[in-house]
Amino acid sequence: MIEAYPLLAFALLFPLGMLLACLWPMALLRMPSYLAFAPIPAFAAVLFVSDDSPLVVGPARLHLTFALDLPGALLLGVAALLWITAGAYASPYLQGRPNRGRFAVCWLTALTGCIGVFLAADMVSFYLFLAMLTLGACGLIIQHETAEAWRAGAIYIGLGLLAETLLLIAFVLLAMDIPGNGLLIGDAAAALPTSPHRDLIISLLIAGFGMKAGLVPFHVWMPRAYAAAPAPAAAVLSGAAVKASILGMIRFLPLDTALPHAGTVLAAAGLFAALYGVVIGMTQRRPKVVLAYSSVSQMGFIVAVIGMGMIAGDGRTALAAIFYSANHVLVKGALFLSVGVIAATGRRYLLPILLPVAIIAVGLGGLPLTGGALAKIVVDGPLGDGAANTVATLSAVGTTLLMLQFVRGLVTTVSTDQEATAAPSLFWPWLSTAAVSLIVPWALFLAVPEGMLPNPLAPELLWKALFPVLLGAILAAVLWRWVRRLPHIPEGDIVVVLDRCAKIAPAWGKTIEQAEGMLRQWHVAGISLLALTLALGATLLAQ
Amino acid sequence: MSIASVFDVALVALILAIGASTILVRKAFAAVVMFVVYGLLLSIAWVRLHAVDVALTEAAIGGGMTGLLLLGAVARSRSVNVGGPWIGRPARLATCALCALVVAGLAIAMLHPPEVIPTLAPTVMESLPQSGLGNPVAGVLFVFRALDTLLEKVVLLLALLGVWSLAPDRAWGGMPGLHVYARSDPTLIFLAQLLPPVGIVFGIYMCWVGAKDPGGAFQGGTVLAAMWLLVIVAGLQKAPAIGRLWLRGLLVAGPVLFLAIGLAGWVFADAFLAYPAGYAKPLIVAVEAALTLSIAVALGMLAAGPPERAQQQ
Amino acid sequence: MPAATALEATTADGALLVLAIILPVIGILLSFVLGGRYAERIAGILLPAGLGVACIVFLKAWHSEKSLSYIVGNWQPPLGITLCADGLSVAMMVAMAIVICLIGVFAHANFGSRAVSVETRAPMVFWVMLMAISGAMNMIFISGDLFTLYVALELLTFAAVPLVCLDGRAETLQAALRYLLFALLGSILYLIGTALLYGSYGTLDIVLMSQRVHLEPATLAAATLMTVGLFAKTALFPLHLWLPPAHAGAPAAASAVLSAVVVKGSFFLIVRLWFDVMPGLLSVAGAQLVGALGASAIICGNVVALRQRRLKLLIAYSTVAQIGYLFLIFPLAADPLHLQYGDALTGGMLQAISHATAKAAMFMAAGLVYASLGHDEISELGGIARALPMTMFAFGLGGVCLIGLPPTGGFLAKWLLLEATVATAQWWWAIVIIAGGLLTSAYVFIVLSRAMGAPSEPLTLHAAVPKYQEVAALGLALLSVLLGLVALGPIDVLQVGRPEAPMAWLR
Amino acid sequence: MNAATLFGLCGAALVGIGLYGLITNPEPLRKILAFNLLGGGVFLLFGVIARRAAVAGLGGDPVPQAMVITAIVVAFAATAMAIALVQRLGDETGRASISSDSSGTGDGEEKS
Amino acid sequence: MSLVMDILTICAVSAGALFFLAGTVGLLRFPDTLTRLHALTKVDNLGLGLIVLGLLPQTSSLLAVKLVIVWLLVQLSGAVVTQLIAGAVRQHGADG
Repeated sequence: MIEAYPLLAFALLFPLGMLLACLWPMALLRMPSYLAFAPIPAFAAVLFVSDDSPLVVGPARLHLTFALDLPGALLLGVAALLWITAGAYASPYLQGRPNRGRFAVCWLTALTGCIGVFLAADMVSFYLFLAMLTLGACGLIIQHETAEAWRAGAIYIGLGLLAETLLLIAFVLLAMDIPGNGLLIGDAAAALPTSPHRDLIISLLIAGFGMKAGLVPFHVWMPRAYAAAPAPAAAVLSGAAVKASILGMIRFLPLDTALPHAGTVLAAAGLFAALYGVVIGMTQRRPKVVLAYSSVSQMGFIVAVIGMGMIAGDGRTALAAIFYSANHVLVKGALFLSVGVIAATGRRYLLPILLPVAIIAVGLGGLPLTGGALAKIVVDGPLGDGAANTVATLSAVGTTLLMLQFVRGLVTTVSTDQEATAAPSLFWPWLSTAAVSLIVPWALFLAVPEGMLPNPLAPELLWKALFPVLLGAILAAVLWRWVRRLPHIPEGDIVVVLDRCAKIAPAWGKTIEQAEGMLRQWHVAGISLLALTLALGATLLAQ
Repeated sequence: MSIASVFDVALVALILAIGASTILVRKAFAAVVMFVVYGLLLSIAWVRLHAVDVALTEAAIGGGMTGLLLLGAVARSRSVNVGGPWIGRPARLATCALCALVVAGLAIAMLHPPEVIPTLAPTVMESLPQSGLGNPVAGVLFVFRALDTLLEKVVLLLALLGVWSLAPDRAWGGMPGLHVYARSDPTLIFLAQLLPPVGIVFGIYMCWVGAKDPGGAFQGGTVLAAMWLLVIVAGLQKAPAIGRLWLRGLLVAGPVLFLAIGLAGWVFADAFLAYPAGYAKPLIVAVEAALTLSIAVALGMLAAGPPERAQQQ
Repeated sequence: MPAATALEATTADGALLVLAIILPVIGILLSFVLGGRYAERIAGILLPAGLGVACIVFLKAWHSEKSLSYIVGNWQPPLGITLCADGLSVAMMVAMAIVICLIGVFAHANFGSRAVSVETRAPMVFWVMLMAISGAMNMIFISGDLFTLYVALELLTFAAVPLVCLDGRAETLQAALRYLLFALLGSILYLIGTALLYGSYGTLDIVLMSQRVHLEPATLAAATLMTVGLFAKTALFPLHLWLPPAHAGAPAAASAVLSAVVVKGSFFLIVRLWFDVMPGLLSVAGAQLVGALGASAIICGNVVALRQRRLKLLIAYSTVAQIGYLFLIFPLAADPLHLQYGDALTGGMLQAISHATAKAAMFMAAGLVYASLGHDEISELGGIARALPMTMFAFGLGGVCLIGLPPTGGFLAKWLLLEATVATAQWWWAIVIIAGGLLTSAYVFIVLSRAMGAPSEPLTLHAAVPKYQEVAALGLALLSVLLGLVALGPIDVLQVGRPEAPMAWLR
Repeated sequence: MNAATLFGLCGAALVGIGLYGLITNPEPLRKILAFNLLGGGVFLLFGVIARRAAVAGLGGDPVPQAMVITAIVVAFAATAMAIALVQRLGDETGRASISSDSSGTGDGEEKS
Repeated sequence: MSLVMDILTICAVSAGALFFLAGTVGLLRFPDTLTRLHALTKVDNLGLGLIVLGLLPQTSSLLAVKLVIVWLLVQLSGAVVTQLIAGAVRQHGADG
């Protein structure tokens, strides 16, 4: 096998180099056409690197460490595929639109951050690339520069930075616990169960990654951001970028050790999000928003799986969650890309495109023989047989419902020109994503040694997977037929509450400003100087 | 209680009374007059504290020159509507109380001197012969803490440039606005003709004597500056335009010589600002002489204010 | 020669310290004689030369791991004056020299004097004052005598005040007057302290003093008055009245030097006072009080910055807030319980340095925006990012450093401070640090989003901005970003000459 | 109580008087005056410390005395600069005050 | 001899001090500027003169010269300043 070192380095340096090349105006002009090439080295690294020997950058004092462990490799592989196809999709998509250069820069920033996070093996590089990912993603969200986009970007970056600061505290605390002076994530996770600050660190990690993963009530950024972002950007953000939080949870939380309290909290929050996303999503009309709520639901489900793993202290949960995530990466990516394709297609050619979209969409709910069904089989073990399993089934029903709602919404967005067809350069990347999303889960599933998992073609499993889908379809039909008016809930639901809070904040700010203005009067400052002198003198005297 | 202590107590009471009235009196002009008196009383206090060098400096600069500046400022600001709102009584009372507490703290510190009072006086007297000087204060200023003195000259120059920087752009390089007070009164002209020769001799004497008795560059320079200002105010001479090369040269002559001798000390005496053995006194006297000139010009120009008229060639 | 209790000696390269001080002095004197037309040329030679000297001093200290010292005139303290450069000094010296040099590059556009035939006011004043600031800062960093430090402090004030009102508008004059009077109040309080300390110990030499110092009324009063006086000069929160108008009203290059460099001088003196002159004398309650002031500076400064309508005022208030971070090192490292914990001090110094670079870059960017738009109303910034991409990029990078994202110097500084809060179990400061970072990101985001938005009406640029000015701003911003890399080694230099406490996290 | 202590107390009191004037008086000129008064008090403290440390043959410790001389010159320079500022401000506005925001809301800067 | 000198000193200095006292009272109590000036000049001339005269016997010859010079200089400046103030009063009226 090939040495890991140069491949890992190349995987990171290639997009970074493309990013730096953007400083040169000529390169910036052409960059949008070459976005698809940036993740190829990363994909190659996934294919060819077998061991997880780390790449260490920098002198011995404070180095950045990168390594390709199995969860990282799995996610990176599918994410790289999505980045490649979405990159190919983006270049025609951008044709003739403003801000192409900025899009390319933000795209490459987010891409570098994404690859870096998946590869990072120490906390500093993890934090660094997470920040890069956030900044790049924010740039992608505000691409269209509408008021809606700015608002979405502001909410995204605000929550993102809040999450990162929480994580930063957690990292600082973790760094203190690691024996020696290393900052490796593995050591940190190993040291966590015995740390004196264990509960605090775990709460910070859950809160931080939870915000990134869109757990209720921190999901408010998701619907707005995905709706505002251009289709290819929404695809990579909802597919690849958001998985950084899942990877973070898996890497930092000690899944091998049973931590029932934290696990219960995590599982409950995840399952609640899984249902909440469905319920709110059903009230939405715009396809991208529906997809975003589906993401809320799906991410909640994955978090729940991790939470169940923590309750049990079962280390294999990690891989199950990663498998589910990998499927979601590709499916969600394909669905977001289809939004753009359908919008460019006339009614006449609609059916050949809508059919695969519908299959993939319903696949997310667990349609047999799709990746979704496989993923459900994989996570079945960790979820166990209790209430969680019931909720999971409910979620599958709901997801089907939601996906049908999405398809229904999608149909209304077709091009007004009957004869229109999507440009080949738009069509083929979408088709390949769709194909990949059907094939890759199978490939991954088959790579698991025989006997570890039940046979997906067994009839009882087929029925178990089909039953929620059918139920969902029936429910959808009932809902559409008889329930005329679903309540309309604004996109980002509880963000409205946030808005109200935001109205109170200026009043406080004004009060502080007035107080500060008073303090800036000469005699007030003089009096405070004297008072300060006396106070400081008194404290020194008190010694 | 000896006569001396009665005198001291009376002096302190007077100083405090005058000081308080400087602050409390309503009219700015009266306050400045009070302040000049305060400066003079302080210099008596300095004599009582056996610091004649400081007394001279305080009288010349602290009272005299500062008083002159303030008087000029008050005279000029009379026409404009000066003043903002007075501060309310509660705030004043609070300030008063807090000030009293600060004073109490300081007083406690002053009332509790260390058991063994540390002093550098013997050390200074022991090392003074090496410099050839007789006045220990001059020794500290020009030998032991020469770096402070050098930097302080730079401070003076910077302050002067700062004052000049307040000129309008078009007046840069022109003459300071001292002419505002200039009046060709025959009596004043008489004084300006009679006094400067005496004053110049006196200033030079002060500088010269500073090496061994109280006096020195600052005091001498101040006297020279006062004479110069007198001549200008009497209208016998115009204030020089600030762009004049000779003026700039005089301003930096002292510091430059000081610095040069300091650098030479690096070569000849093995340390920056050290004097070669045996040459210390003549070098210091030379530095003092140059500094006296520079200080005189700098103080005079500081008092003259920023340029106001463009140079007329 | 009198025998001092602890003999200090001139070290091998101590002469460089003298050079660091007298180079600017020579520049000032020369500029006076040769006139303002040559001031820029003189500064153009002497400021880089000063940077060179600072770099050499830095390298010597770093490699030999020893402080450099020089005894002026061969007079041993307590009679004479020593110059002493320990790790803190050399790091600050280099950082400030770099910032000043880049500000010099930037200022060439506004205060260039090569082309004119007669001396003009603004260039003459600016360049002389810039050299004076560089000299005064060096003096503050390396002087080993408390009274010399007073003179240096005054030198700094006298150099800074005229820069505030260089354009002579009434409001800047007012700001300058406020600044001058308050700074004078601060320095006179400092002077009382030196008097009392001399009265108690018979010396003002820092090394000798630290050996003799003990708790008694005069020392207590001295410490209090000096500290509060320096607070006033540093514009620590309730005493910041002079800072916003002065820093926001000055010309861009002057704002940059005032905000980035000048306030660090008095801050450095406070650090000297509590860490070197009277280590261990700060009570726990006192340290908490200072920390509380810093914390209120962070919160209040940031909130008020968020509410500003003008860009330069926003940046000025951000300085008020960032100064607050510097004072968190006192509860974290200066009181007797935590004196051995050096990381917080390192973090604080790093914060000072990275704030210097980032803030200078931001003020320069704001100045360029002002020059090309003719105003700096934040709500009217639309389209400026497209007109001046490099400038807004520099502003953004500076903002990222202030927020504290990796790999910037601000990140490393905050990391160290956060670690110190954990190690000393004072979580309340961590909350403040985090909240400050979030508020900072809010106003940086607001400015950037306005700048990237579309203009309400087609943008007309008042003046073309020279490329090198943008490059200078960007250079400083990049520097602030790359400062995080000092963790790879140069950060050790901060420990040179410190008694103990190697870096816990890099051991 | 000896003479030195008496003058020391006088210096302390002058510091208080100066601080009070500097803080409460709204006129810049009077503030400058108060600053000088305050300075006089501080210098007196130096003198007291010098006098306290007198030894045989010398009326006082010359080191603080020399420092006072330096400080007096610095204070004069500061006064000159402050007065020049006040006068220029008066010329520009016709009104010399440093409390632009006397209304207390701090909108003095925003007027421009 | 020295006793005579001492008595002379005491008398002269006391008389000088008396003049100062009278002058100060006059300065405070007189109604307008010109009369106040009148009081002041008396102090300058006679008060200081008497004090210098009284001190002369107590000093060495060099210091005596210095004392006389001081008196002369004060005479000169006092006279000139009085002239100036009086002139100003005549021009602008006595409002100060």
